Amino acid sequence: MRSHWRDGDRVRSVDLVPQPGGRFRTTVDGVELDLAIERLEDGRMRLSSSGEEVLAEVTTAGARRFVRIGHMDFVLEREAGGRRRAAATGGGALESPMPGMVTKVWVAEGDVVTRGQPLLAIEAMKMEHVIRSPRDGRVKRLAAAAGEMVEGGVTLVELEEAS
Amino acid sequence: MRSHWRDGDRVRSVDLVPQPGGRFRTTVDGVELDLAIERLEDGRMRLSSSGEEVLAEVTTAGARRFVRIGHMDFVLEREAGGRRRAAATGGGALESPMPGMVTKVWVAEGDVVTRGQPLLAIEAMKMEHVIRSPRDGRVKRLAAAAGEMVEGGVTLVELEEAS
Amino acid sequence: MFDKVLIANRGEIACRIACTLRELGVRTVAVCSNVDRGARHTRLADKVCLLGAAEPQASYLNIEALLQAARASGAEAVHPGYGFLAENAEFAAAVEAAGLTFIGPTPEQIRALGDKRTARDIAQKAGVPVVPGATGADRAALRKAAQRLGYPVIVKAALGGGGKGMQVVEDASQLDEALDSTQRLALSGFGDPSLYLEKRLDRPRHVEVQVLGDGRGHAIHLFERECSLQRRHQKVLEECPSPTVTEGLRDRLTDAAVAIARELKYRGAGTVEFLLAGEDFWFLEMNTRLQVEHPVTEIVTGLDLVRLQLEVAASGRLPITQSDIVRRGHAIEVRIYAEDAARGFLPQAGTALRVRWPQGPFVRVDAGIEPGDAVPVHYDPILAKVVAAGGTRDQALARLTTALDQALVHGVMTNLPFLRALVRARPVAAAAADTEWIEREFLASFAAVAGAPAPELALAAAALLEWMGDGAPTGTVFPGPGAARAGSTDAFRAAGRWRLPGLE
Amino acid sequence: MFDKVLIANRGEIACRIACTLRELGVRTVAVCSNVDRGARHTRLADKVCLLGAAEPQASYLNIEALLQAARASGAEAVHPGYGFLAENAEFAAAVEAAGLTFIGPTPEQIRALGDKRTARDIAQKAGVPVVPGATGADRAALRKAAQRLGYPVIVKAALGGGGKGMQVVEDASQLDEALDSTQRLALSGFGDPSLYLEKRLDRPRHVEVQVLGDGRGHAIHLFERECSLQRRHQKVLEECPSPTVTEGLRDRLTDAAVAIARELKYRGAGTVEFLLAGEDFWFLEMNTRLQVEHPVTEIVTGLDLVRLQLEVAASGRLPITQSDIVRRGHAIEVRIYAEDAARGFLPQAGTALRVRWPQGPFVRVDAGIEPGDAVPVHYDPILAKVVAAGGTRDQALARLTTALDQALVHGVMTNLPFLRALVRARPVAAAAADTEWIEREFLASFAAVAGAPAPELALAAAALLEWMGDGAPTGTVFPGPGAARAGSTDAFRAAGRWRLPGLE
Repeated sequence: MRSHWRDGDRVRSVDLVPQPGGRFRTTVDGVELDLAIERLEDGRMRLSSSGEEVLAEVTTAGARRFVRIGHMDFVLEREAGGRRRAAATGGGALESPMPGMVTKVWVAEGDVVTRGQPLLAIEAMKMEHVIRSPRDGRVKRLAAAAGEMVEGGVTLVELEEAS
Repeated sequence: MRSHWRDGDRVRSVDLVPQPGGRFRTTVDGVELDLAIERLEDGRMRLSSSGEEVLAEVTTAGARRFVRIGHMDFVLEREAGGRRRAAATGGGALESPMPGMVTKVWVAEGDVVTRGQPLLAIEAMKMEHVIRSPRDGRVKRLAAAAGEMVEGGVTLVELEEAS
Repeated sequence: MFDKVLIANRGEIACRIACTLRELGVRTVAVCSNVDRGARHTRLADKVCLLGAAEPQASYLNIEALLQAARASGAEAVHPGYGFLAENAEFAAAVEAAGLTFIGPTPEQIRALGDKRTARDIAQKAGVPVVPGATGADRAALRKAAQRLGYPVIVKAALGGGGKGMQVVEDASQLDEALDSTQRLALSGFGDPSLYLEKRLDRPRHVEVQVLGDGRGHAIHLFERECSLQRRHQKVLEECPSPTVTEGLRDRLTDAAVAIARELKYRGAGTVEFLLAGEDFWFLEMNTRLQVEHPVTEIVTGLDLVRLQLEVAASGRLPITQSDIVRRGHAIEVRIYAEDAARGFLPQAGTALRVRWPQGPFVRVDAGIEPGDAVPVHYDPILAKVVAAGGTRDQALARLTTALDQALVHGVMTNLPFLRALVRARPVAAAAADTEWIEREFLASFAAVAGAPAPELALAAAALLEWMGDGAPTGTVFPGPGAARAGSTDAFRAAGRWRLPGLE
Repeated sequence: MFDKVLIANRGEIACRIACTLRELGVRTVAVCSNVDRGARHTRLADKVCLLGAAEPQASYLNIEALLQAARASGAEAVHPGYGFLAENAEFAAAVEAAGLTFIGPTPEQIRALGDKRTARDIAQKAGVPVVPGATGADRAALRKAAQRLGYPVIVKAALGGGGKGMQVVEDASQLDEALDSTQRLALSGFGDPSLYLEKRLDRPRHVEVQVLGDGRGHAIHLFERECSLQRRHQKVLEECPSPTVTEGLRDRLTDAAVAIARELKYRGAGTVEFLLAGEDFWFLEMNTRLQVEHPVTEIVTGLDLVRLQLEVAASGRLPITQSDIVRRGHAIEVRIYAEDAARGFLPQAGTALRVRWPQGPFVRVDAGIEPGDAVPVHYDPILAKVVAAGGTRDQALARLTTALDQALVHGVMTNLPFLRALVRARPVAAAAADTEWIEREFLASFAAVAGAPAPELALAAAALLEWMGDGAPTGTVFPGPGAARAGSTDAFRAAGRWRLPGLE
């Protein structure tokens, strides 16, 4: 089984191949691990590999997996369509980073913008966040207006090449 | 749906009848409650009845249900066969109250015993527990020997009428 | 003492207040918005009143609904907590007009200290130096004042406080945009567009003094707290006592704070904030509420500040004298927020599916959530505070580090990775950080750690759980029992990389 | 300080010790039996060594396996915790013979104090009165001694302690059976069938003094603990300071304890136990280990006893002097056991599926388990300790009561219902209980509460969860949305009945 996981800015792949010897060959971005696994109560599992063992705790929250190993926590996100979403966000869409109210819109559709230029501001939990243009370009579509409440993760602005 | 629950020394019954108005008629040992229920995360539920609401938390551990309401905890046990088991323990079998080692057996099969007489002793977690006869009778069967490790809940002694 | 008190707040502070009320045998009335039904603060209460919809204006800022809840529940007094209406003079006045006791200062005191302009006048009257600054409605006058003070300056909402509604302006070209945006926040956040300009001191430290007054001119202090570790003027780590304040400076600071409280005939608990540079200090503002960071004072003095608030409110007298207040040891607090520190500290919401707070010797946790509780988007994202105590600062910091390693919140992202790195940073251990150090230096070090890829085992664990499915019975061994315990593999050694390094 | 220390224990005390080691930057080696793989104490360690099968003899009592783990892991010192091998002179000697440091007294001290006969001699030599008693291998001599002391007497295993291996004998007819069964336990539990007879005092109180010695004749004390609340000679609730000891008596008790420690040139932390009646006291025994109840002393003195143990073991010197040790306030501890208090306190085992420890101001929890952890049948059923502090005893007790209400353990039955009732009992509030009060009076009151039927809502909740099944998505409303909030029903009022009453 192959699955893809968003890890910060990366999308990483994991291949699981059950082995005849009663183990898993697990390949993470080309790094191969030979693992046995015992499922414990409550999302915990014991992973072992030639004499070492580690307790991992995985909590599923939607597409996210909160993983605890030792005293460290990692948050991964299941990528249903492989690297598709990575490509999309690498594209022209700017998403709202959190739910909140759009307090200011500094640009209009068709405007040419430069890298770092403020496009709009969102206020949530008493803080104002300015969304800036990640690169030079032109505003293809503006999907939010000042005063509007928006959810987290929705597209606010689409950019295109200014050419 | 009718279910039976062991509550301490009692076995109690609960009848659930979904109502057309979108509620449950719940009858507990003849006491009728009119309840609506909303299931929350992690075994929690909100029970409400004409304007009052309460948060209940139920944890399933085998046949046992640990129920929290407010700051109080209750432990109930699902009785699969209705009041069957109640009858059985009301009968002649004395069960081991916990896992441990039988350290002493004071009686033999066929012995006539009186109420309160020590029958055998179990040691577990550094404590010795003496199992005494709950009534006058005769030892019909002795299912454990000194030095034997026993699980909790297994029959150690069966009593019969001495007559 | 009161028979019944309403807590006009939510989250960890409502839970904290409920603890003391329960201990005192005072019946506790909680209030909640629609999304907070069944929240932890309601579970600790004897009675719960629903205020309205999730939006603060409809619920925790809804004075009419709060007064109605107080009347309906028969509460005699209202504790406002911090945030929401805690420093709203209109609310305090409305509570008193309804014949109830407001557990806090008088409406006049809240109003006077809530306005930076009158607050500065009071401090000066009490003989306490203030940070150079200027007020004015007129743009031209403000521009001239900024020039006179010299850039950088700070633009603040006159009625703001606690780091809310303020902006640093590096040079004259940014002033207008800063005045605009601060004015907008001042109006929306505090209901008054008035602004105030202040000289921005170079690498100042932030030290505050906890005071308690009886409302009749008697006031005492409970020593100081150091809160220099800030991000965007929001406190991140607080401690008592200050590691840099000398005994002589401590005396001058506490004298100044008590002088202000006496000058005002201050009632209840309050905090006088100062900026420090070397042995010099300037009055910054006075907060008329219980502070988020009050636990460090409680640990070091052994006193319960909420109880003291209640006793002053109920009796009009100070239940203790200055000589009863003795410091012992050191305490350090950090705030656990639902925010993604690796992505600009964006606030997070969701359900805290798995939560384990640290416990053990000399560790205190004030939490607003338990496993399964929701973290709504509508409110301040503080989830809990973790506080550690020790005979010395080093001991307290070591305990805090251990405690944060133990803490676990899954289901909603928190700033725990940030805090774990912070308490290991050398300037924190050396108590050498000023209020701008986190942004100036630490964030870059943290970004390097936060941006590192997760270890392979973490990805393997996530993928293996998916492979097994949620239905697999526990105790199941996939695919077979583990191997003998001997040797070691690179993958497991690799997990060792994920111990946090000591950051600069 | 040591670089690496092995903790030869499990459960809450192994976790407690690991906390201090982590704070000090000492690498921690945990050991575990097969059923404890992945247990909380192993998760807090830097390295884990598997000892053997679940049975204590194969694991935590297996000296050879422990020494091998110490050698293999490179540990320099061994902390024995309490229970298991903590007071086993042979283990201490084997650790030292292996070139490692035993964090505790010398094997000779353990041996001398572990035998009630030599321990009494030491106390008398130090000028401390002892409880009237007698020793002897011969049945006839013991029978005669019992007659001389006067019934009731207590039969104890000479090498027992801490309430283990002892039995009260009310009259001569019970003596033989008691001698038999105690002898059997003495042999199986302590490896020596020697017995010891002691006069049973009438309603005594149990007070103990914490001492610390450098092994060269210097010794200090950390005040006393009161542990009069006992069930079957097992401590149930402990506090510091004793609520009944006057200042004069405190001086005499601590002097006596320090005299014994000096007499012995005692090394490390130890506890001298006394029985009290009025202003009189008698030496009972000296425990050569860290006590279960050490947290109350830590809270009141602000000192970390495990750290002090480590410092004495590493340096051979006391890191503090008597004048450094100052009491502040009051602390009370209760022990959370996996036992069914309503059914004769039968030990329970299983998985603690849902666990929430109390937190908040002035509350400390030392826990051995987290949610999802197993509670095996093979060991002492202690799960955790909950400790509350306050400026006064009343405040500490009120906080403890609130904390116990918050605590939740589901999946394995605990004594929480018993403890919640206990801390509400009037003789506990009045500090009027002796060591026999729980069995003489309280258990009957508790049985009445414990035997009451569960409220209808509890049964309804269990049945409704069954009806919904585990698969129902959260947020689902069955069968429809709740009704308007107005009025009240008998069923919900009935739940009010389940608040715990104040018991006699």
